[in-house]
Amino acid sequence: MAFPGPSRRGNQGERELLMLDNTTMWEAAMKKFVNDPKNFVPEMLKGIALANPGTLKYVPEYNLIMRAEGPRNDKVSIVQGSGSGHEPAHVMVVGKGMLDAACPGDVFSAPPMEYVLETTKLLKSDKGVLLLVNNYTGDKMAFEMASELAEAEGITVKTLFINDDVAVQDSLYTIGRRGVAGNFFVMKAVGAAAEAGADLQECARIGEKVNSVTRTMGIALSACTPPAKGEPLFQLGDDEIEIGIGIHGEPGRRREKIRDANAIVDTLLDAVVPDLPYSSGDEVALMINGLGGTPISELYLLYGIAHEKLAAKGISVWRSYVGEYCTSLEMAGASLTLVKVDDEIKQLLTAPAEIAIRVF
Amino acid sequence: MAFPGPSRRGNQGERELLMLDNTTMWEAAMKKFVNDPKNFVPEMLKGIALANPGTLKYVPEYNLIMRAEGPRNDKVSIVQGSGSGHEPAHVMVVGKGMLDAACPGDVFSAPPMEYVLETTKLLKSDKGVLLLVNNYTGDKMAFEMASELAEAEGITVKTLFINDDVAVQDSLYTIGRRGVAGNFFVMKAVGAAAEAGADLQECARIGEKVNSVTRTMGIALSACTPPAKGEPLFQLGDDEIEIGIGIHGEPGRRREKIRDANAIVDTLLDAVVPDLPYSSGDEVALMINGLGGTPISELYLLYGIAHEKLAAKGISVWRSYVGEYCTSLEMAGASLTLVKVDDEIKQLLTAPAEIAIRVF
Amino acid sequence: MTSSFDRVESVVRTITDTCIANEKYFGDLDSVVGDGDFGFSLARGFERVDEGWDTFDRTDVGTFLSKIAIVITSRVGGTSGPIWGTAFLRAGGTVKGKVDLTGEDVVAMLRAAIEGIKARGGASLGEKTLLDALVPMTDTIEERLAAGDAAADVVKAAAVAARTAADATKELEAKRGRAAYTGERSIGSVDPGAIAVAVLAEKVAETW
Amino acid sequence: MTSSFDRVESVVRTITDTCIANEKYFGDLDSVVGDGDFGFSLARGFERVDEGWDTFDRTDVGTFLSKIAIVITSRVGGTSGPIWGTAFLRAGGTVKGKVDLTGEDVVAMLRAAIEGIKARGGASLGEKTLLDALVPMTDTIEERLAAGDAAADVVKAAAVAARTAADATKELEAKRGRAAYTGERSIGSVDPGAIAVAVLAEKVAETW
Ligand SMILES: Nc1ncnc2c1ncn2[C@@H]1O[C@H](COP(=O)(O)OP(=O)(O)O)[C@@H](O)[C@H]1O
Ligand SMILES: Nc1ncnc2c1ncn2[C@@H]1O[C@H](COP(=O)(O)OP(=O)(O)O)[C@@H](O)[C@H]1O
Ligand SMILES: [Mg+2]
Ligand SMILES: [Mg+2]
Ligand SMILES: [Mg+2]
Ligand SMILES: [Mg+2]
Repeated sequence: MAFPGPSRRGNQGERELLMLDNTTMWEAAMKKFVNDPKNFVPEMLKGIALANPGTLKYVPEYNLIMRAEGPRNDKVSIVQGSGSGHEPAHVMVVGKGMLDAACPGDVFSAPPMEYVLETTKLLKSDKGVLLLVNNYTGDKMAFEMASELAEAEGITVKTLFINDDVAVQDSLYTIGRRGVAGNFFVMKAVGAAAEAGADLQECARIGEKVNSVTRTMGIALSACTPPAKGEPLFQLGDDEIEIGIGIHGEPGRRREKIRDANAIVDTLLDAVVPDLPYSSGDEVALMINGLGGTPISELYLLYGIAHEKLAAKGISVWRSYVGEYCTSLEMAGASLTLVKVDDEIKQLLTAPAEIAIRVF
Repeated sequence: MAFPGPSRRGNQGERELLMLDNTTMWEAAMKKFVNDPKNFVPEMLKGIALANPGTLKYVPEYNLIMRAEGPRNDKVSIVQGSGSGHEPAHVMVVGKGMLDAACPGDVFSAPPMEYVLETTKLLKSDKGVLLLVNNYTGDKMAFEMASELAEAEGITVKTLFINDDVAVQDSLYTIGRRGVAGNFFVMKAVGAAAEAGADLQECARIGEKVNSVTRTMGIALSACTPPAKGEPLFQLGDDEIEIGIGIHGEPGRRREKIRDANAIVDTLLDAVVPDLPYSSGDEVALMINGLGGTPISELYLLYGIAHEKLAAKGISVWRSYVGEYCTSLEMAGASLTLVKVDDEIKQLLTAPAEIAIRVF
Repeated sequence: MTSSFDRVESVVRTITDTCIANEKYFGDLDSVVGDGDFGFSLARGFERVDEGWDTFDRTDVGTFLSKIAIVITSRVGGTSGPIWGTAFLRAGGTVKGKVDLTGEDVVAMLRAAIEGIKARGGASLGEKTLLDALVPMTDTIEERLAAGDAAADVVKAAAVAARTAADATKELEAKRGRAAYTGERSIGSVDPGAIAVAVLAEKVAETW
Repeated sequence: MTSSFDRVESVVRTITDTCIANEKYFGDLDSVVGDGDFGFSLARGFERVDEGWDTFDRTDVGTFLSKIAIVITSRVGGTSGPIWGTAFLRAGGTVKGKVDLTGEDVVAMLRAAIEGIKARGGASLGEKTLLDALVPMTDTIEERLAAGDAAADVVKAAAVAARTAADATKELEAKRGRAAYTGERSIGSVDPGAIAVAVLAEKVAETW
């Protein structure tokens, strides 16, 4: 950071000390692929754009990844914002059939209001803009303020809050359940509907519907280290796991001793299944989402166990989703999501899409 | 493990002690989603099959994942074996357009000869069986013995060794370069050719060709813990990285201090680019492969840097491959692969395929 | 007590520098039951304030503060952007057109900021947010001004009140923001926002 | 020295139990410059031998050993499956039809095993493999038999020779197998395969 020319400024000494501290911290403690930690998000976003020339565009001013072709007036624009650190959510699921744009904030921080506002303006469409937001205080505020201002500028906007996490219960006080990995299903369904020409009202209906039948619960085996922090967000004992972890490393319901995979799947299903509830005869999509540091081999192991335990309850898995969908940097852990599906949802979830994350 | 009935048997006491040790070890030290560590691979394979009903089949006797429809006499069968722990390689890339089957060994162990032999028999086709093998002593032996025996049983077999790792140089003694993440390109190209009806000779030609223009180099930021071992394979200091790491945790070329992402990309490119060499005017596929514990955000950050550095050398990236292709359990780290492409390779790499790893 | 424009500038300057300098400390506080970004968010936002420092319209205190508010609201991520931005905006709104401020002006600014924060985030006193430092601090300022204390003493008393109240958030259960998810587990750690208010008040007192 | 079928069975039994019991130790040795699976591979294979123990055809020593060889070759993963399987197969091949073995038979078996390992893996002496324990051990057995020592003494001497040679692999640079990738960095650690041979020889001597 360069300090601009002559200006009235206070305790410079203290700030220089801090910068020094930051550098030392990086060198000593952080095992990450990163240059200046402050540029972690921009450099990642640049990489995404370079990896997808012709299909994705990066607008550095607003941390914005959008389809290269821009918004279309005959299609609702679907936008999701949130903190960074959850990749592939949401910047890597921009593309035909899913998002039109994603405007992330810094790691684990809701995007500043201006990013959301400018993104909404850049994605303006005659058919309207649908903003998908994970239900957190900061995100909610930024999106509400931005959509008010966007509407004042003549843009039709609807905002949809995703809140699939059963770890946090509604209460008089809190803002309510959090949005976590289940948001993938909302984005996929709404994206498919918008691509097929649905209007704003219809897109919102579909989003609400999918959100209403989606439930998630996660478990962390380790903490994670935000690049600009340089230290783990929390400490877990060698034999401890965090049940109901939030995707920003927020503590969950409780800490317990590590147990075998069967017991862990039981814990996850016991939280998720009775919540909707999912009942015998239901058809579901089953997602085992990796939190960033858990290998896909372990995720498939969990999948197999969950699939069979659901079958034993008479709940049949219609389709599997195993991999990383919504992560917490390099946190080891996993979440389990169920979506109760019907023909409409099935069709939307399997509709084609062309996004940054792909295998070949 | 149950000990079968009455039999002549030696120092039982010592063995029971060992089993006790294993349990304690698991509870104390291992942060993994696993039941009995000995069943890690079978339980994962079962999960893969449950996640892909109708398309994949699991044959527990031989650790085998194969297409549910079985071999076709009008199509060369493409089979890859190797140790487990590298997922999604290779069990998760079985499916139309890629492998017909994969027979993994235990974690980081070449499959026992019998697995390869029985797999080859089950995949028997009039057009022949092509065995893809990463070039390691154990794998080479198992595949050579098995293909000899399979041929004796009247099966037409060809074996192709993949050796893209530049970290290890050929020498008079060693078996030569190792096969690492670049094997994805060989599997994809050969799989596409076989699907299109190419004969065994032609499939082998394509595999050799892709292998001959593919080079990889990897870096580890952390070790990994095989489930049945329960302890990290090696120790890296808090500020140390291993340059040229093998995908089984074998030490690489040297240990160095952690550096920023720009410097790390330089190290990888300096090893890979001059090796083929890749020169100004070349078109390449660029893969940034995660080793299991590194989040995709960091991989895209590396991708962006590598893309630009290659462009500066006049080497243009034709297509990006960013994600996990060949891992070492939960190891943090990445490898960089270049493939020099021509029209034939491009067409094969982008041909459709339907495999277990997919996003939606 | 009257306060010149210079004084306002110097206070905002102190806030700016202190938020930048305490990036790590504020972040660490937020990782106990939050997500650790509080320090980073404030620091990146106030760096913007620092960068634009010489360019802000200084016609009057109200205009000046609203310019600062726009930078904060626009560029600070997380909950803090809307909360802190709203606070500066509402504070500025009460002193539109003024260049010199009375003690009553200062109290009005702080009360407006508090109301803005409540409106934006729905929090009340005792829910373990920055309000739990800001409100007792404002009460103290009002009392001391009424008692006719000198400005420097008022500022010192404000710092003591903010610190005492901020430290006392340790006993509270979080009902708002990310910490609220942890319910009872939030008891035992201080609220980062409240501590930030205390640190800022102390720095302002120090540099008065 | 002659050796009954019982003795052969007991030696194979000792090898089986020792490989199962040393899973962790052998694995740890292999993680120094290898990939850590050596112990796991052997243990899983010899568990199969254990499971099938009562079913192996015991018509003669050759047949018995070839049945063991098939289990090992078939079910042990990694380099060790083919290497150890070939060793048992070749050893059995030299004593087809025999039920009692002479000292010469034992030496011939070991020499055949060594040649089989060399043929299978292409390694020579001094390249830091199990050969570097197996060959000196066999040499010692041959010498002691020629000197007319009692069987129990021969076996003890064999164990000492294997141990000494295995420990000496520490000084060697690996030229074969996974450890060879590390070149000079392999110097300073013993070869897991060679140590396994020493451990087995010692257990055989202990239980003689
Ligand atoms: N609803 C709210 N109203 C007022 N202040 C709040 C509210 N929620 C959180 N805060 C304050 O914000 C601080 C956290 O800020 P920040 O880290 O930016 O939020 P987050 O990361 O949760 O979006 C808390 O310490 C608290 O003082
Ligand atoms: N080419 C070879 N010939 C003979 N023995 C070998 C050869 N390569 C390795 N070994 C032996 O095998 C041991 C390692 O076995 P194992 O762990 O099963 O191999 P890997 O994991 O490398 O496939 C080494 O310690 C060495 O004694
Ligand atoms: Mg935050
Ligand atoms: Mg191995
Ligand atoms: Mg926070
Ligand atoms: Mg090994």
